[in-house]
Parts: sequence; C-alpha cells; structure tokens
Amino acid sequence: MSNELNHLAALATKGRISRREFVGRAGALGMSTAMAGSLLATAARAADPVKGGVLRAGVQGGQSTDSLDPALAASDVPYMINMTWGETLVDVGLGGALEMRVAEEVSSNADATQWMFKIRKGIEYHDGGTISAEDVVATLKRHTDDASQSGAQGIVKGIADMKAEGDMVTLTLNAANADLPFLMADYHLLIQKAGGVANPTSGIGSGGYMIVEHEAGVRTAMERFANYWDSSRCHADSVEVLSINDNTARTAAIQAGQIHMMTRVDPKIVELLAGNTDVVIERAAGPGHYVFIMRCDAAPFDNNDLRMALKMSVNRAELVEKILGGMGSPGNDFPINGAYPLFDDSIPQREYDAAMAAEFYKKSGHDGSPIVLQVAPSAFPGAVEAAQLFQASANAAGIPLAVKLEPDDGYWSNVWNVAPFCASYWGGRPVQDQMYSTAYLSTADWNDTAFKDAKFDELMVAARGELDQAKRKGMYSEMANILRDTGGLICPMFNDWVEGRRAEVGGWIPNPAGTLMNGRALSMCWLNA
Amino acid sequence: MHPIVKLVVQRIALGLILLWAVSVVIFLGVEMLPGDTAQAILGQSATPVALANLREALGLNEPALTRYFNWLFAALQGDLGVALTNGQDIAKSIGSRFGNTLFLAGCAGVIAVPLAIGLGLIAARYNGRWPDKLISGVTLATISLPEFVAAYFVIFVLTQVFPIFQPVSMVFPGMSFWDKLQAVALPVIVLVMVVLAHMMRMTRAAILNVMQSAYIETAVLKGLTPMQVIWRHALPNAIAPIITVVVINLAYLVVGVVVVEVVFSYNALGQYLVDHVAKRDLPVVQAVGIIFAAVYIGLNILADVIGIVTNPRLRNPK
Amino acid sequence: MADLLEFRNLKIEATSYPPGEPPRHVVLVDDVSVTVAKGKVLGLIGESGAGKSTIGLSAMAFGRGGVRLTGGQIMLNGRDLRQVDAAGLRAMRGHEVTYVAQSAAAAFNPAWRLMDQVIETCLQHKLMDRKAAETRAVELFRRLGLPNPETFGNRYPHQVSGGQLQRAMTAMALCPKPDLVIFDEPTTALDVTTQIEVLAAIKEAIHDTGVAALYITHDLAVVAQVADDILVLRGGKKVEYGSTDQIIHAPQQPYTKALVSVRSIEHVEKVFPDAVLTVQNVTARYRGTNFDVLKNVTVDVAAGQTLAVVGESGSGKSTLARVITGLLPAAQGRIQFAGRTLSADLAQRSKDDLRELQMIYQMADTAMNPRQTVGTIIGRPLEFYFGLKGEARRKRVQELLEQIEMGAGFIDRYPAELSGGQKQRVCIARALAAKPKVIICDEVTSALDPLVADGILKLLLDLQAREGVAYLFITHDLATVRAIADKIAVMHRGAVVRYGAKTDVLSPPFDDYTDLLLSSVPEMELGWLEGVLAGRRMESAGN
Amino acid sequence: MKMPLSAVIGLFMTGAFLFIALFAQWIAPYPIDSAVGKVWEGPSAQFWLGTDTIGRDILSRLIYGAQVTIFVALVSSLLSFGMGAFFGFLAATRGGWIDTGLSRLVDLMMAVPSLIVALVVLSVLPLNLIVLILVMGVLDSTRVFRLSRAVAVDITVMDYVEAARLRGERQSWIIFREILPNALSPLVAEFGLRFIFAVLFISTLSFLGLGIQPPETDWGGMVRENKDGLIYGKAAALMPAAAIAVLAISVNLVADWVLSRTSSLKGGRGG
Repeated sequence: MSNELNHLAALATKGRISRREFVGRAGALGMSTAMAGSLLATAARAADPVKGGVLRAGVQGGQSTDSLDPALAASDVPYMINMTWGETLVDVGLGGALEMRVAEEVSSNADATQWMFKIRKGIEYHDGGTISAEDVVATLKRHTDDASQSGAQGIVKGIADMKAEGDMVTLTLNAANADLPFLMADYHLLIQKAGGVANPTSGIGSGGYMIVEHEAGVRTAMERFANYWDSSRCHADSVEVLSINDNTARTAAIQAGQIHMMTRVDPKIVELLAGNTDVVIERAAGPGHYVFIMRCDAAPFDNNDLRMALKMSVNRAELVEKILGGMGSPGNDFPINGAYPLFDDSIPQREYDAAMAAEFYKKSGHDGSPIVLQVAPSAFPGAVEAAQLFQASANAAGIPLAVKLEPDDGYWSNVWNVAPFCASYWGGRPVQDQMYSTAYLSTADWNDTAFKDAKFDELMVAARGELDQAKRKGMYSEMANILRDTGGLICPMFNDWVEGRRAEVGGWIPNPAGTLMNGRALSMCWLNA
Repeated sequence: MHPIVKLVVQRIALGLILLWAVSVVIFLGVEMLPGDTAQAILGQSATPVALANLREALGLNEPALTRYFNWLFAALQGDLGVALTNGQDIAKSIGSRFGNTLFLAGCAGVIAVPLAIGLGLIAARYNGRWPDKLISGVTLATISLPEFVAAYFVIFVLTQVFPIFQPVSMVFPGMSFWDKLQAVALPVIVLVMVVLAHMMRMTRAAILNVMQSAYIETAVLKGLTPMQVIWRHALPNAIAPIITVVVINLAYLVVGVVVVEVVFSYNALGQYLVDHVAKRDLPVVQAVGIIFAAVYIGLNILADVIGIVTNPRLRNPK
Repeated sequence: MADLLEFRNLKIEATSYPPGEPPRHVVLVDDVSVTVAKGKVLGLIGESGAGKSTIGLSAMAFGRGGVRLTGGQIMLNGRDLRQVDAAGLRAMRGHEVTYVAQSAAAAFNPAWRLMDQVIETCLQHKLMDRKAAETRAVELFRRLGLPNPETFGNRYPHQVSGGQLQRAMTAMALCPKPDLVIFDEPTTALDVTTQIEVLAAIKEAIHDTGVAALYITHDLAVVAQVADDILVLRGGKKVEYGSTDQIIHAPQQPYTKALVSVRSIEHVEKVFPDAVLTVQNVTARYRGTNFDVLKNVTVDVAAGQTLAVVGESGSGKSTLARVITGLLPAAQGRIQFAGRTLSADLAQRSKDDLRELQMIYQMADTAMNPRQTVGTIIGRPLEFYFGLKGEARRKRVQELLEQIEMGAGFIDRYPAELSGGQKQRVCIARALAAKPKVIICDEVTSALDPLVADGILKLLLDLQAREGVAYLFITHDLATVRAIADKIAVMHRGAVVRYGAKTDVLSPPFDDYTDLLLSSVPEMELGWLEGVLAGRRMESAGN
Repeated sequence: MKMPLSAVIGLFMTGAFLFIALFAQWIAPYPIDSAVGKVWEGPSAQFWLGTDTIGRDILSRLIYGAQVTIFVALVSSLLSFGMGAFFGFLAATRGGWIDTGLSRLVDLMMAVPSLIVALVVLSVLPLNLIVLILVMGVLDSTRVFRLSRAVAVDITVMDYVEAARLRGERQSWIIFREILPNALSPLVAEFGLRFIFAVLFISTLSFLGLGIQPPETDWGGMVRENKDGLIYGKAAALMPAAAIAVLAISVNLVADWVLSRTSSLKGGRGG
C-alpha cells in the first residue's frame, strides 16, 4: 500500500495527477484527507534540511511602486515577500489539507455559520510581543474596512461579527460557508500587530524571516527570525527576494547561480533547459489559468452570440501546445479545473469549431468592425503570441479579431478590468467558492468580466452553505455551465506552475495552490552544500 | 568682470531659466495626461466618496497654478513630496536610485570617454588606412545594434558561455565598492558599446576637420611626428566639439538607459520613473523629469563652460 | 660656393577629384631646374596655378593634398630628398629648411602662446634648451621690430595684428637657424602700409642672418626688392630665369614683359555734374556696439562715372557698401538714389530700388550658388525683375554672355567649371541683367591675377561706356584706382579723409595718410624699398 | 566618379532592403501570422531561417517586418526632416526673435529625455502607426533642427544668399533655392543616421511594448518575441537583430560616403 501511495504522491507532486485525484485514490486506500496531505508533503522531503546560507528567489512582477501592505499585494513579488515575513491563520497545504499556522485548531458549528479559531500561544512578532486573538480580529477588520483597498475585502465581507475571547477568535457569518477556513489562508490576511492599522507597510509580522533591507521593486533581504515558533522551517540564515522582470535575465540568473529559484519559466525554454543539470524545472498542475476576458456590459461583448462566437474560435489545443509547450491543459471557459474539489469532469470540453463560430458570429449581427483584443506581454507568459494565434484562428472563422499590444507597464492598472476585451491571468483559489466569489459574483470587486447573473449568484450562496457534498457538486456544475455558456470569460488553458530551482535547493515540494510552493519556498527550502 | 566669468554666469543663468521652463512644461504635460490621479491610486472599485477624500488629501482640488507654486516652493527647499502609490519619501527614494544611475553612468563614462577619444585619435592619425577602417567598422557595428540586443548578447556570452559575470545587476547599500563594480560590469559593457561609436566618430571628425587648418601644415613642416601633430596641435583646437559630443553621451548615460536598466534589473532612476509613469504617480514623474532635465542642462552648461575656458580668444581677450 | 638647394628636372603631379567627374591627372610642375646658393634669395614668380608654391614646398619634400613628387631630384645639402625616409624628412623639416606661410593668422595655432610655437622647432630638434631658445626668440622679435620683444611671446595669435604675426612667423622660421627659409607670399594678405614694413623686416632679417631663401610671390614689384635672382613660372613650366636686374629691366620672354608692364589701361577721368547716387552725412554702427564704423560720410557718383573708394582693411569702405545696399541701415544721414530718398532698411525698399542698385563681390566663388547653372544665375534677375521666361530669358542670357565676352556655351555650366576670371564675368552679367543705374564693385579684382584683373577692368569700362552705368568701386589697390576711377574717396578709420576728382586726389599736396598710402605701393624698381624707408626716416627725423 | 567599395555595398544592401520592403507580399514564402512549423525549428530547406517562438516562418516575418520597420522609420525620419529642416532654415535666415524662440524651444524639448517622453506619450495616446510616427518624428526633429540651423547659418553668410536678398527675393526662394540645395549633402548624410536611429528607436519601443501592434511586426518586436531562446543558442532572435544591424550598417556606409564627398567638396585645400 505504501508503495502505491508513494507512487501516487510522486505523481501528484509532479502534477501528473491532480491533487483531488490523489486524495480520492488515497481515500480509496483508506487514508484520511489530512493524512494524505501530509504524506504528500513528506514524499518530496527526501533529505534532512541543511542549515545556513543565503537563499535567493528571482521573482517576476515587481515594481518600484509596490507596497509592503499585505492588503495591497497584487503581484508575485510582494506576495513572495509578504509570505516570508508574515503568516496567516491557516495555510492550504499539500493535498488541499488545511495546515494550522497561527491558529492551532479550527472548528465550526453544525450549519457552518460560526467558526472558531484557537490562536497558537507564544508566537512572537519580529519587534516583540506575541500574537493575540485581538490582533487577529483587528487584522481581519482592517481588511473589511470600507476604506480598505484590501484584495481580501470580498472574502472578509461575509463575516457578520468577529470576536476575540482569550485565545479564541469566533467568526459569525451572514450565511453558511463550509469553506471559510480556506478563505483564512488568503495571502492578504497576514496577521499584524493590532491589525497593522497604524502602520500597514511596516513589513513586521510573525514569519520566519524579518526584513533587513527593502527596496520596492528591486530587492528585499531578510534574516532568520531567531524566535520563530516553527523549528521545522527556515533553514537558510537569510533569504532574498529579487525582482527580475525580464524573463531572459531571470533565466540567465538561475543558470549562473545568482538566484536559487525563479518564478515563471517560459514553457518554451523548458525543453532547452532539459540538458542543464544545475537547474531543475518544477511543475505543478494548479488552478492558474490564462484567460481572455470580455466585459459583458460593454459593446460589442454585451451580445452573448458574439461571446460564444469568440469562445468557439479559440483553438485550445494549439494554445496549450504552443503557448504552454504542452505544460497545461485546455480550459473550458469557466475558471475551475481538476485542481478544485467538487469539479465536474463530465462537462464536455469545448473545441475549436470555425463553422459554429461563424454561425454564432452571423447571429450576433456584429457590424464587422475590428474586435480589439488588448494584450501585454506581462498579461501571462506568451500572451502576445497566444493573442496572435487566437487572432489567426478567429480570422479563419471570419471573425474580425484584432490584437492591440499594450505596454507592460501600467497594464494591470490601465487595461485589465478597464478595457472591454483583454488578456489576463488568474492564479486560482483553493476552493471553487472563493474563485467564483472573487471574480464572478455580480458584486465581486474583481468581476473583470462584468458578469451579472442572478441565478448564478443564488446558486453560489446556496452552495456555500450546503454541507452535502454531492448536492454541492451539482450546484457547482450548474454554475460552471452558466458561466461557460453565457459568461464573459474565455478560458483557453490552465497552466502548470513552471518554476525553476537550482539542483542544490532541497526541500522543494510543488504546491499547486500558489507560485513558489504557495509562497513558502524560501521558508521551507534549504541549500544543500 | 572678466569676460569669461561673465559668459559663465550668463550660461548658468540661462540654464536655470531653462530648468524652470522645463519644470513648467513637465507640470503642464503631466497635468494634461488623461486619467485622474486619485482614480489611478484607488483603482476601479473606488467609491466616489473615497475618491473625493483622496483628492482633497492630495490637494488636487486646488487650482493648477496654486499647486504648481506649492510644488515649486517645496521643491526649492528640497522637499519633493511623497509618492502617491506607496507613500515613500520621493527625495529619499530618488537619492539612492540617482546614486545608482550616476554610478552606472560614471563607470561607463570612465571607460567609454577615454577609449572613444583614444580610438578617435588613432583613427584620425591613420585616416583612410586599415586601423581607421577597422575602428570605424567595429564601432559602426556596435552603433547598429539595438541596446537590448547588445544586452542579451553579452548576457549570453558573459554569463552562459563564459560564466564571468552575473546577469542581474541590482546594487544595494550593503555592497562593497568592488562588489558593485562586478555587479554593473555587464550593463557597463553594453553602455560602452552603445556610446563609444558616436564619441569616437565625432572625435575623429573633429580632429580631421582641424587637420585641414593651415597651422597643422605648419606643425608638419616643423618636423613633428603625426601623433605629435595631432596631440599638440589638432586636439587642443578640437576640444569644444569633442566635449560637446562627450556631454551628449554622458547625458544619455544618465537619462536614456531605461532599456538597459530593465534588462539587467538595475535599480536606477529610469526604471523608477517608468514604474511611476505607469501608475500616474505625478510627484515622482515630475521630480525625476526635473532631475533628468537638470542633468542634461547642467552637462550642457559644463560643455559650454569648458568650450569657453579652453578658447584662448575668450580666455585672453585682446 | 656650393649650392644649398638644387632642383633637377623637377616634376610634380597630382590627382584631382572634381565633383561628378572622373579623377583627373594633372602635372603641376614640369621639368624645372634651378639652384639656390648659400645666403642667396631666389624669387619665384607667377600667377596662380604657375606651380610656385608647389615648388617651394617641394624643397621640404612636402606636397599638399594628393601632390606627388614624380620626377627629377631635389638636392638639399648634397642629398636627394626624394630618397630620404619619413624620419629623415622630419629631421630636416624645421631644422634645415623652414617655412613662412602666406597667412600667418591661419598658420599659427590659436591654442598656444606665440613663444611656445616660435621655439617649438628648436626643442623638437633638440637644437637648444628652452631658455636659450627663448632668448634667441626675443632677440629675433627685437630684430624684426616687434613691440615689447621681451613679452611679445606671451601673447596668443589672436592678440596681435596681422603684420606682427607675419613677423612672428618669420622669427619662428629663423629661430632654429635654418639653412633655407621658404617665404610663401608672406606679405600678400597685408595692407600696403603694413606690407612695406614687413617686407623691410624680412629683408633685413635675411641679410643679417645670412640665410638663403625662396621668396614666392605673384607681385613682381615686391620680389624685386628682396630677391637676388628670379625664376618666372607659368603653368608649371619655367618661363625665364635671371638676375633680378635683368628680369626687371630686360625681360626676354613676352610673358615676362607682360608681367613687367601690367597696367596698360589708360583712363581719362570724366566728370558729370548730376549725381545718381548721393550719400549724405552717413553715420553707421553695428548692432550691439557703440562704435561708429562710418563717421559722417558724404560722397556721390554720377551716371556713367566711377567713384573709387580706397582704404585699407578696417577703413569702413566695405561697410559703406553695406549701408548703401541697406544691409546695414544707417544710423544717421540720407542716401539719395535717382532723385528719391532710399529707405535705410533693405526690407523697406521697392523692387525698382533693388533692381537699379546692383552689387558685385570680391569672391566670385561664394557670390554664386554652386548648385545653380550660369543660365539660372544670370537668368534669375531677368525673371525676377522683368518676368522673362523660357526662350526669351535664354536668349537674353546669351546676349549678356556675349557682352561679357563669354560664349553662349557657358549657359549650362556650373560655377565650379569656370576659371576665376570667368566667374567674375558671370557675376558682372548677373548685375547687368537687372539693368542697374549703379553697380557697387567690392574689391572685384583683388582675388584675381593681374592679367586677368586687367581684363575684368577693361570689360567694366567698356560696359560703362555702353550702358552708362555708374560704379562705386571699392578697393585697396591704388593701381586699380588709377586705372578706372573718375573720382576718389580715400577712407581711413571710418571717415573720408580725401575726396575729389582723380587727378586732384592723386596730386600733391597730400594729407599724411594719403601720402603714406601712395608711397607704400611697391614700384618695380631695384632699391625702391630702401629709398622709401630712407625718405621716411628723414621725414621723422626732420619732425 | 569613383565610388568606394563600402559605398557600393551599402547602396546595394540598402536597395535590396527597400526592394524587399516594397514587394514583401510577393516575396514572403509564408503568411506573416500563420504558425506553419514547430516552435523554434532550425533553418531548413522549408524554413530558410527557421521558425519562431510559435512556429511562424522567420524569413517571412522578417520580410514583412522590413516593410513595417522601414516604412515607419522612413516616414518618421521624413517628418522629422521636413519639420526640423524647415524650422532650422527659418531660424537661420530670419535670425532675431524667431531664431531665439525656436532655438530655446528646441533646447527645452531636448532637455527632457526623448525615450521618457515617448513612454509617457505613447502610454497615454492610442497606439497606432500614425501616433507612433508623429511622436518619433517630432522628437527627432529637434536634432535635425540644430543641424540644419547650423548648416544654414554657414550658408546664409555666403555672398550668394546676400545677393539674393539684395535682389529682393522672398524667404521661400532663399530657403528652397539658395540654401536647401547647398545644405543637401550634410542633410542627406544626417538623414541616413537619423533613419538608423529611427529604426533603433522603433525597435526599442517595440521592445518595451509600445511599438508596432500585432499581427504587424517589426524587427525589434521580433527580437523580443524570440529573445528567451537566445541564451540557449536559439538563433531566432539573432535573425531580426542581424537584420537591424545590417540595415543600419548599409545605410551608414552610404551616409558616410555622402558625408565624405561633402567634406571633400568644401574642405579640400587643393594643390
């Protein structure tokens, strides 16, 4: 049995089978979900950690305008920095299991409307003092605040009441939410002293490393925090996050040994790197997906026939092959794949169909003027090429798709969520509910497709409180179909995390939940001599 | 007043006026950029109330003229304000970044200027012969490569094929001078390639131009060697045009190297400006714009002043 | 006594690259043989293109541009310079042979003090140490009559006058105690009154130091004062060689005879009462200055008459032309033209005002757009003033070309394809095309060789007789004035110091300046220089 | 007229590039945006220069890229020359406050780095060829202004210009008939250089994502598309880079030749 499990774990860590599949099959072998998760974790931990050294991560997406306020983190660099100096209540570990961090215990009432978190004792902040339940409540409150710009605002909004009693935090919800603990793993919700209200950008938390030097968009140097509570982590003496936006330079840097791990290896060069024994490519099939988003409230995308025409005219197989170098899977125009629990894999895969696209296009009565897709290279790796391939296949179906190149700089502020049709990227969320409520609920902050469907909203709220998993799965399936057939999302592919590490980096466990081991790579890896 | 002092004072005064005009132009330009600063900061989902509050807090509701003068007076006292995006003190951020910019430009300049002038002199000395053609050919090739191509090329050769240098060049306060020099080696090589040709060609042209003069013939007829002729008689009279082109290139090294900064992740002023342009962070754009303009104007004044001081007619009036 | 320098069958060639044509091979000097003995002065004389400068420089084995020594031998101190290597030539240049250029202002490096340049050869060839060299330079400055010889060397070239620079250049050439000095038109660029002083200084220095010299000039009268022997050159070939006395008094060859008796024009002055152009009490200054370059100038000229304005550089004679044309509006005074008052500013004048007042420039080269054909250059005023187009215009251009004694075949040529004299003729035709009442001629002959200049003057007089046009003739050359003027205005420092009919002006009693001017014009006789200088010394002693 | 070998090569190559640009549609073996092969194939009989990052034929894209690159560079250089030369000549011939005003304005424009201006302007204005050409043309015209003013100042003091002025000729005649023909040689040489800088500038803008919009491509954009392969020895990015360099060198050779002819016209001291 253990052999089979180990094999399964190896497959899962390499992304060959989904985590859901692994947990499912492990369950069939009689393992609990949590046990399966921890097994998965140990499977990758082959050797004993080596202490010392400087571990450097080269991360794409830093700007000199970046802030250390966890509420404002929106790209990989601040994400990576924050995850290293701060900690959340819980983490989503391998196998989708909840891993206890600041909280040491989570429980709920019967209908999942009230959740209790027991705060671990004696977790120290870098500048002294320990985490209290009040700090946790203050942190959550800061992100709920109406004036807050927190990316987690939507998550925390559903909480009607927060209470701190002793070492217990009790959250009372407006409506039932079976997934609430997963939401607490959101990377914005780092626990800060007094919620970080006074000085949100201090960069002081309870994580394993504390910031020594920080230059926004350039480099953040951190030192091991001597009083860190979790002795199983933080092996390197110090770690650095380097913001290296240029793909080529980043790749060159890891090959030259200037950095030990990097985000976003261009799939096209994976094959080229194969011969290099110094660099190991780490892949994990995650919930991240590359998308083209149409705003359903903006002409001409307010016409569902036109949306369908565009959806039919994407050659998904070609994109996966050419853009992802095969390192991913085709998408089905809703943001969920096998990486999520309760995914309905019976929904038929949408294929490229020029004839049908043409039919839809004709039906839409579009005037034939160019349909402009705005894209920048930083939308996702290969975005421009993907857009060009999309354009070619759409044009072949008689749809006048045009591609407009935008500068990288300012793309996320000026184009994304503004332009009616643009390329974008979603990193995914641990659970379906969170993904949907972040971007597809009518009232979601980041509803970048301006998708508004009452039935969809209703189903989502119902599913959230539904504890019967089979029923819940049925509801998610229905939602997926609504989005697939009427939404503004064109989701041609799910990408694997394709990341690089030096061969001497030990302790790497691919985690599909987020980039660089869900942000924990610096805390959990070490340097073999 | 000695005429030189008068001329120099005139130049500096003109430069200051120009700088002031630039500040107005930048202010107006930034003012005319579409997009609302408050909106840019708060993003799409901001509520109207929040926008109004922020505008008030940033003083965006004041008339443009008032804001300009507020900014001007603060800037004159060294207060450049804070970045709207992340609240950092602009003067402080710029301080370290500008230091890096100057460091990179300085390293490149220290290598490129003497090299270019030296090669220019040699090319002029062997005008039309093979050393001239070789130098011209090589520099022509370097001028014809876009910067980013040159950058990737040196990354490929000097970090992959021959792993001598590091491809990522960021520098930070804790580094020793030697470490910094090593870090910037690649961008310096690229920048030297980029500016070398222009200076070398202009040096050569300036020398050859002076070589047409009658006093060069006098020098030859005195029995001087060709290099003595160039060094003693041609170069002193070609100083002004050479300095001018050197200054143009030095200014370029300071203000025009965004691409190299991006490729090598070098944390200098150009990238800083580009990031903030994207976010419409006006105080930063304004501050950096002025600094760039000041560098350009200052270097030009320097060139003028050197031109004046080295001109014997102006130095020793009749 | 051994010959210092000997040219044996010298042949010099060059390749020229005329724009738009295949390269042309030219022989600059052909089969010239001549010797210079120690301490003797050989004069080389000829018009431009005669090859005299080329020969002079070949004595240092130096050729400008693409000039090559292709035949014969140049024996200097017993060795053939054509066989000497580059290092040997450098050792010879500036040591055995030195050079004095035509324009010392251009030949001195503006970046260095004079002293450093004067003693550079001594130091370069390690002939003496710096101190000894400076002492010698000061000594030479003194001997050449330079002011404050002790401190003169501390100045920069731009701080001293042209005449002083020419003397400093002579000092520079003499400083390393050479065997031979080449003087290449050393006084040509100077004003007459300066020329005589420099000439005397050079002559004295040659005499005192006993150096041999090659003295190159186009002015026979000048060379007659300094040379022992004269070689007359034309088109790179030897015309005549003999002692100075023989060449001046008994020339054998027709060409030499023509040179000796250049001024063949006899012009009797004519006086017309009615002035077509009157300049009344004109004062002018340049913008931004507070110095009057013209001071209360009053002159006039009648139709068909020539007014010569004579003066040295800086006298304001060219400024007068600029004021009359309106390029430099007068500060005070009036200009009457054909009975009407001309507006001071060019921009305010009517088309007829512009048409009837034409100008011809000294440098025909720069007065014509090199990118226009002769037909366009002459035709433009026809079109502009009279609206002539097409065939009519072409016909009229041909007529004008006939008038200036050039064939109609020139109509499609570019200025670069014309000789100096032809260029100036085209400029005259351009002025004539406008049917002007007055033509201002600004030093129109001074850039030309004497024989060519004569032709131009004759043409101008012919045209005047035919067209009745008045000339305002600006020149520094008194010979030209004698040849062409009806009236003369002598200008000095912005003011007219003597004004009247030609014979009156040129007849005694003279004012001091006119006297100086007239007595400084070299005359073609041996000992003229000494005579004049002796006369002046007596005068100053008498005062 | 003897032409140096370098100039012959330069002229030939420049001509070849122009030819390719003009007839791209007929020359290119494959369409510009069709993925016809595998990713980053090496050169083969089928794809002479290999394929690019998504399997398009590099040769075809280079050929189409030549069209865009040369067109944009040419038009923007023409624009900058039209503007720069006209105002430069105007400043030189008029002098006075027009000269002072224009010169100071140009000083002002040059004091702000052009790449920064381009970045700001292009990130705000709609990105299309016209805007791109206008921005590049206007930014570059300051340099042309300085040169043409300097050249024209030398020419305006010539007697033939004074003669034209004395004749009463109008400003336009003086600028276009007297000054322009004589300023042409240095301007043509400078045009070559500015054209090259325009090619490099547009490449840089495309590199920064502000240049040519897909599916059109220019060589700079192609370098960027393929640059990731560069450090693994994939030549795809080198092809367009080499094209830029070869075009630059060719035009430069021609410009050098024109310039040397000019200087020998006026600088020679003759025998």
